[in-house]
Amino acid sequence: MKKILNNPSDLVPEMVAGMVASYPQYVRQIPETTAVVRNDKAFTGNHPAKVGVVSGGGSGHEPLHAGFVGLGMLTAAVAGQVFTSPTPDQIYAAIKAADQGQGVLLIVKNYSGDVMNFDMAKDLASIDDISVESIVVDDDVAVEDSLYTQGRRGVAGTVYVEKIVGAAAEAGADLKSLVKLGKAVIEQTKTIGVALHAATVPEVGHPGFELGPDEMEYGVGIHNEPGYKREKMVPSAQLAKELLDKIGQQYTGGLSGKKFAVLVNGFGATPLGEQFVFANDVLQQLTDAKATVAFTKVGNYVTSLDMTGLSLTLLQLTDDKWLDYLNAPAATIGWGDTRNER
Amino acid sequence: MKKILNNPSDLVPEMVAGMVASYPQYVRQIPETTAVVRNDKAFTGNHPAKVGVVSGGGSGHEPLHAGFVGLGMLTAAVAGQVFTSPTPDQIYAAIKAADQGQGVLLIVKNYSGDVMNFDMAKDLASIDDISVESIVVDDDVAVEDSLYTQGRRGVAGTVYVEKIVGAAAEAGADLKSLVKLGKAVIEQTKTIGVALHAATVPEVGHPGFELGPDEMEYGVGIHNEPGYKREKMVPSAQLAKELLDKIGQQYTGGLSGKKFAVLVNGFGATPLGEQFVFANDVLQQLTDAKATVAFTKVGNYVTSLDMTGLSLTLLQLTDDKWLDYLNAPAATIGWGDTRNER
Amino acid sequence: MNVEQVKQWMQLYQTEIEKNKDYLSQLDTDIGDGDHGNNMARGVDAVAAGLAKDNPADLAQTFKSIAMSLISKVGGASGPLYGTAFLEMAKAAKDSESDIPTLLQAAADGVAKRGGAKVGDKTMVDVWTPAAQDAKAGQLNAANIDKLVEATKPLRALKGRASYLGERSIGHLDPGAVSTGMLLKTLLQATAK
Amino acid sequence: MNVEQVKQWMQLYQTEIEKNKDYLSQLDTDIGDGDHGNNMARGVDAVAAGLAKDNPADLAQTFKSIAMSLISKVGGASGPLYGTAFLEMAKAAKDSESDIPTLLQAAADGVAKRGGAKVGDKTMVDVWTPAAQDAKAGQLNAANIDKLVEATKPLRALKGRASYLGERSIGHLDPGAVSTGMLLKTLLQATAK
Ligand SMILES: Nc1ncnc2c1ncn2[C@@H]1O[C@H](COP(=O)(O)OP(=O)(O)O)[C@@H](O)[C@H]1O
Ligand SMILES: Nc1ncnc2c1ncn2[C@@H]1O[C@H](COP(=O)(O)OP(=O)(O)O)[C@@H](O)[C@H]1O
Ligand SMILES: [Mg+2]
Ligand SMILES: [Mg+2]
Ligand SMILES: [Mg+2]
Ligand SMILES: [Mg+2]
Repeated sequence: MKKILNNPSDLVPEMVAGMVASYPQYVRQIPETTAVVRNDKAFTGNHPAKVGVVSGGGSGHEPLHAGFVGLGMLTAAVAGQVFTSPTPDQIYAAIKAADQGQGVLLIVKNYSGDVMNFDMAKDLASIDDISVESIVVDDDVAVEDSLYTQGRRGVAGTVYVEKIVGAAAEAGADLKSLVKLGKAVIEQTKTIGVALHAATVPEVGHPGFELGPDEMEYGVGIHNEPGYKREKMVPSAQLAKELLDKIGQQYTGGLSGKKFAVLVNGFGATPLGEQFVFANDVLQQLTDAKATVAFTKVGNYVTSLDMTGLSLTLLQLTDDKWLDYLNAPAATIGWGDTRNER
Repeated sequence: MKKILNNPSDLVPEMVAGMVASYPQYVRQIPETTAVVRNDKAFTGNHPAKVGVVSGGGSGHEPLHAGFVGLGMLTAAVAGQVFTSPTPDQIYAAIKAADQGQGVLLIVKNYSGDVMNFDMAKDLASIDDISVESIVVDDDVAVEDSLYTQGRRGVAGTVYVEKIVGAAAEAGADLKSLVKLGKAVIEQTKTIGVALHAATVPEVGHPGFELGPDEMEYGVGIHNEPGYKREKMVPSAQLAKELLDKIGQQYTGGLSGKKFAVLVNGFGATPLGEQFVFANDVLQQLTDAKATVAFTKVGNYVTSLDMTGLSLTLLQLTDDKWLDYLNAPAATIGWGDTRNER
Repeated sequence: MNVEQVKQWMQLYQTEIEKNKDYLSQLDTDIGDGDHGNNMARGVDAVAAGLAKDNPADLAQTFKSIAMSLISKVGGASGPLYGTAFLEMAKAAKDSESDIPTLLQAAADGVAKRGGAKVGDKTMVDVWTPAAQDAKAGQLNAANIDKLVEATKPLRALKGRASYLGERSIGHLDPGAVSTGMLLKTLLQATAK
Repeated sequence: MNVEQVKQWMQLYQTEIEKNKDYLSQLDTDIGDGDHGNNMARGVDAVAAGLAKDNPADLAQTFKSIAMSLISKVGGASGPLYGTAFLEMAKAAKDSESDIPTLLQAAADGVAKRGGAKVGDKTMVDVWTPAAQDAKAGQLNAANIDKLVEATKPLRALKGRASYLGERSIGHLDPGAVSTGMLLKTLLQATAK
């Protein structure tokens, strides 16, 4: 394992320190935590009280979540250890920092650990009379869903949920309508990922699983969770077809005639050039399938350390407002912006 | 070699097609080329004529250059084959597309191929009475400089040159003053890179060089050019010290008391988390050295396919205007922005 | 159970976890994300530091100190689960309960409620719930605990990360069940005399 | 030289490059970026397609067709260099020059000017410039060409990508010198009869 680190166990605090030192125009650290909260002038100065939006989870998915804290997206974010849910005390600190008297919405990815830790934080906050609600992102359609299991994982689609809900909160939506909005968006968000090489957790020191020199894992999660099949590498166009077919089955009536936002998401070690080759195939095949694409992002948004591979997310835009929220201004490290001066 | 591609020889056209299909709000393809030109409404609609800014080079460095085409940065960009300078006819097409009657500035990275191909394109454009000037970026201080050799390579610092010159052009500066500005900025821009794993050119199929399981190459270029030494891995803080020392020697009087813009640039396969750990060490050591940091970017800006490693760039801000240009609005794929609706 | 016994229990558990850190992470690599050993090691270290710092006077405060250390240092799934177990024991101790079966029942109920898992879902609940019953029946011993842990092997996971593996989770021990087995066996050792 | 000979030259060169594509890329991997074989292969294919399409009538048009194909398809350093060589030969042919030494001199001067390299910098100039002199002296033959190519081996590169290697460029053939050697030897073959 070769990584640019000091002590692996200091990775998360040093990374968070690096983020706030590099981008103080967006984020500051909440003392004694590895959580960050907005630090832009629109937030630190006088401003109308809005619903706080807080997310978080294990580290290793950067820029998710701290990289999406800022005007128009998250109010605060909590970073756990690598691939390990953060603890309730830290989430609670983030809730307090984000609360402006209008309540706080938690965006939780569907993992037992995250769900339980965010639940415990909610309990702590209720003692302070902060109204806290949560929505659980479970966009990974590679996993069979069932009422009797853990359900689907939350993966790359989370960034679109954070963008849309964050923009709505910025526009002044109340807690109740944010919950409704978030659940509706999650319902329409479907992702599948593929890995060419597994991620290496620094404290473990070797890849989570081994793939042959020409093998690919379909349906992989963002923590080295194995997928639904392992096969020989195929050309990008064929891969696009496989993933679009799988995702298309999740929408009643398939893809045809529907309007989508598309996210091609690199897992950390996949060059942007390859992501664009894949995006080209995806967009072409969507056009061929008579689907409309109204919004596209291509890049590393929800990564898995040094995993090679990518995921494809489709979000059916059943409400035109969602597209406005996707296009709304945002000033964060990871979504991109240039207006805020340091 | 595992890559998400179709035919490796189609990589560049398919990648460019993917870029324009994903981000039509920023770029459109110049017909029969792999060059792109601005497609935002501010450019395609009525607007005062400004100097066009054109860059380009071999592919494999995405988001450089096409990812920096848009309001406030480049007017057009040309993509050559992987790691291979583009041809004069394509550069010439980009010059024509970028020209608004005020002349065109070429930003060229210092490689024989790029310099010669851009020179030939300049010759072609001169026949059309387009005034074309060029500046040559040579920020890689790992290479010994000399009048009698090729000189230093152009690497990650190119993105700051493109940002500053692009912002000045957007603000209405004329060709002559842009040349002057660009040369002054290049003079103050110093970069060194390190590799943990070399890049694999798709048509070659194996890494450009082999490093041992605990080795690191110092002073590597962005095309697998070897550096000045190969040594055992060291902790991030020690790496930061080595690179800052090397770069500091390039400024008369060292780093102390000077004001910098800093760029920590990932080479393509290095997780953002590690880049932030390294940025944390760099920023701390700069503070300790009594240097001021007024602007920071951390991320993949000038990559080298799937190379693992990163580079550190310092740009001494000898003129306060440069900081304004760095902070000025820009709407491109790679620098980041959210305002332009598709 | 008294404060001294709990402290000894935690010491024994710390030693056991440290010895088996890599083993637990390996189990979690097979059907999870490979961090269970690290998570638990971080937890038991925090528990030791917390007890030294808090120096709790009674059983309730002791359990609460342990719970807070686990909740605020472990994270992941096991943090809130083990944290809840000790928080529920703290509550029971506050109500002057100190006998092991009653405390274990409170802990087991807390774990089951927090995670929503049922016996047979291939989680630590598969050890906690029947072990509490064994304790009530006076049959909590190392052999029975081992049997409960072993029994997770042939199951298909329905909760936690291992559930994403579906059929492929069959044939592996559940890491949380293994660490729960260690917790209960060190409890027996600490309270044996 | 006449049009037929130039066409044959380009055919022979295409065969030679295709045979040595991997070899040239390997040489360029050692001291450059590993693409010289691919660049040249793209170039000779484009030349063949261009000549078939343009069907040039005279020597000047033939050289110009070749130059444009190389300039617009090769890229990198070798594209403008070889392109300039043929463009200069086209200019000379336009001035009714057709003898080989004169054409080669024009090409060599163009290459030297375009790249700014001098003999001894370990580039293709190390073959072009002395080969033009050999031609003038009636001594351009395969053995002499090979000698010029071989002579790049002990040099330290001062231009092109190999120059970044400093001392480490010593002991390797310059890839552009090798492909120039092939160009000149196929010229001899095409014009021998
Ligand atoms: N919903 C749940 N209910 C009970 N136990 C669970 C649940 N989810 C996970 N677990 C337990 O947690 C263990 C994994 O813990 P750990 O690896 O520390 O956390 P994570 O899964 O977040 O990485 C599993 O082996 C299982 O015993
Ligand atoms: N400035 C120069 N003058 C003359 N020849 C040069 C110069 N720079 C490079 N070359 C030649 O070009 C060859 C490399 O060509 P190629 O690999 O196709 O392009 P690139 O170096 O851009 O990858 C070198 O071996 C050398 O002979
Ligand atoms: Mg975990
Ligand atoms: Mg090249
Ligand atoms: Mg785990
Ligand atoms: Mg080359």
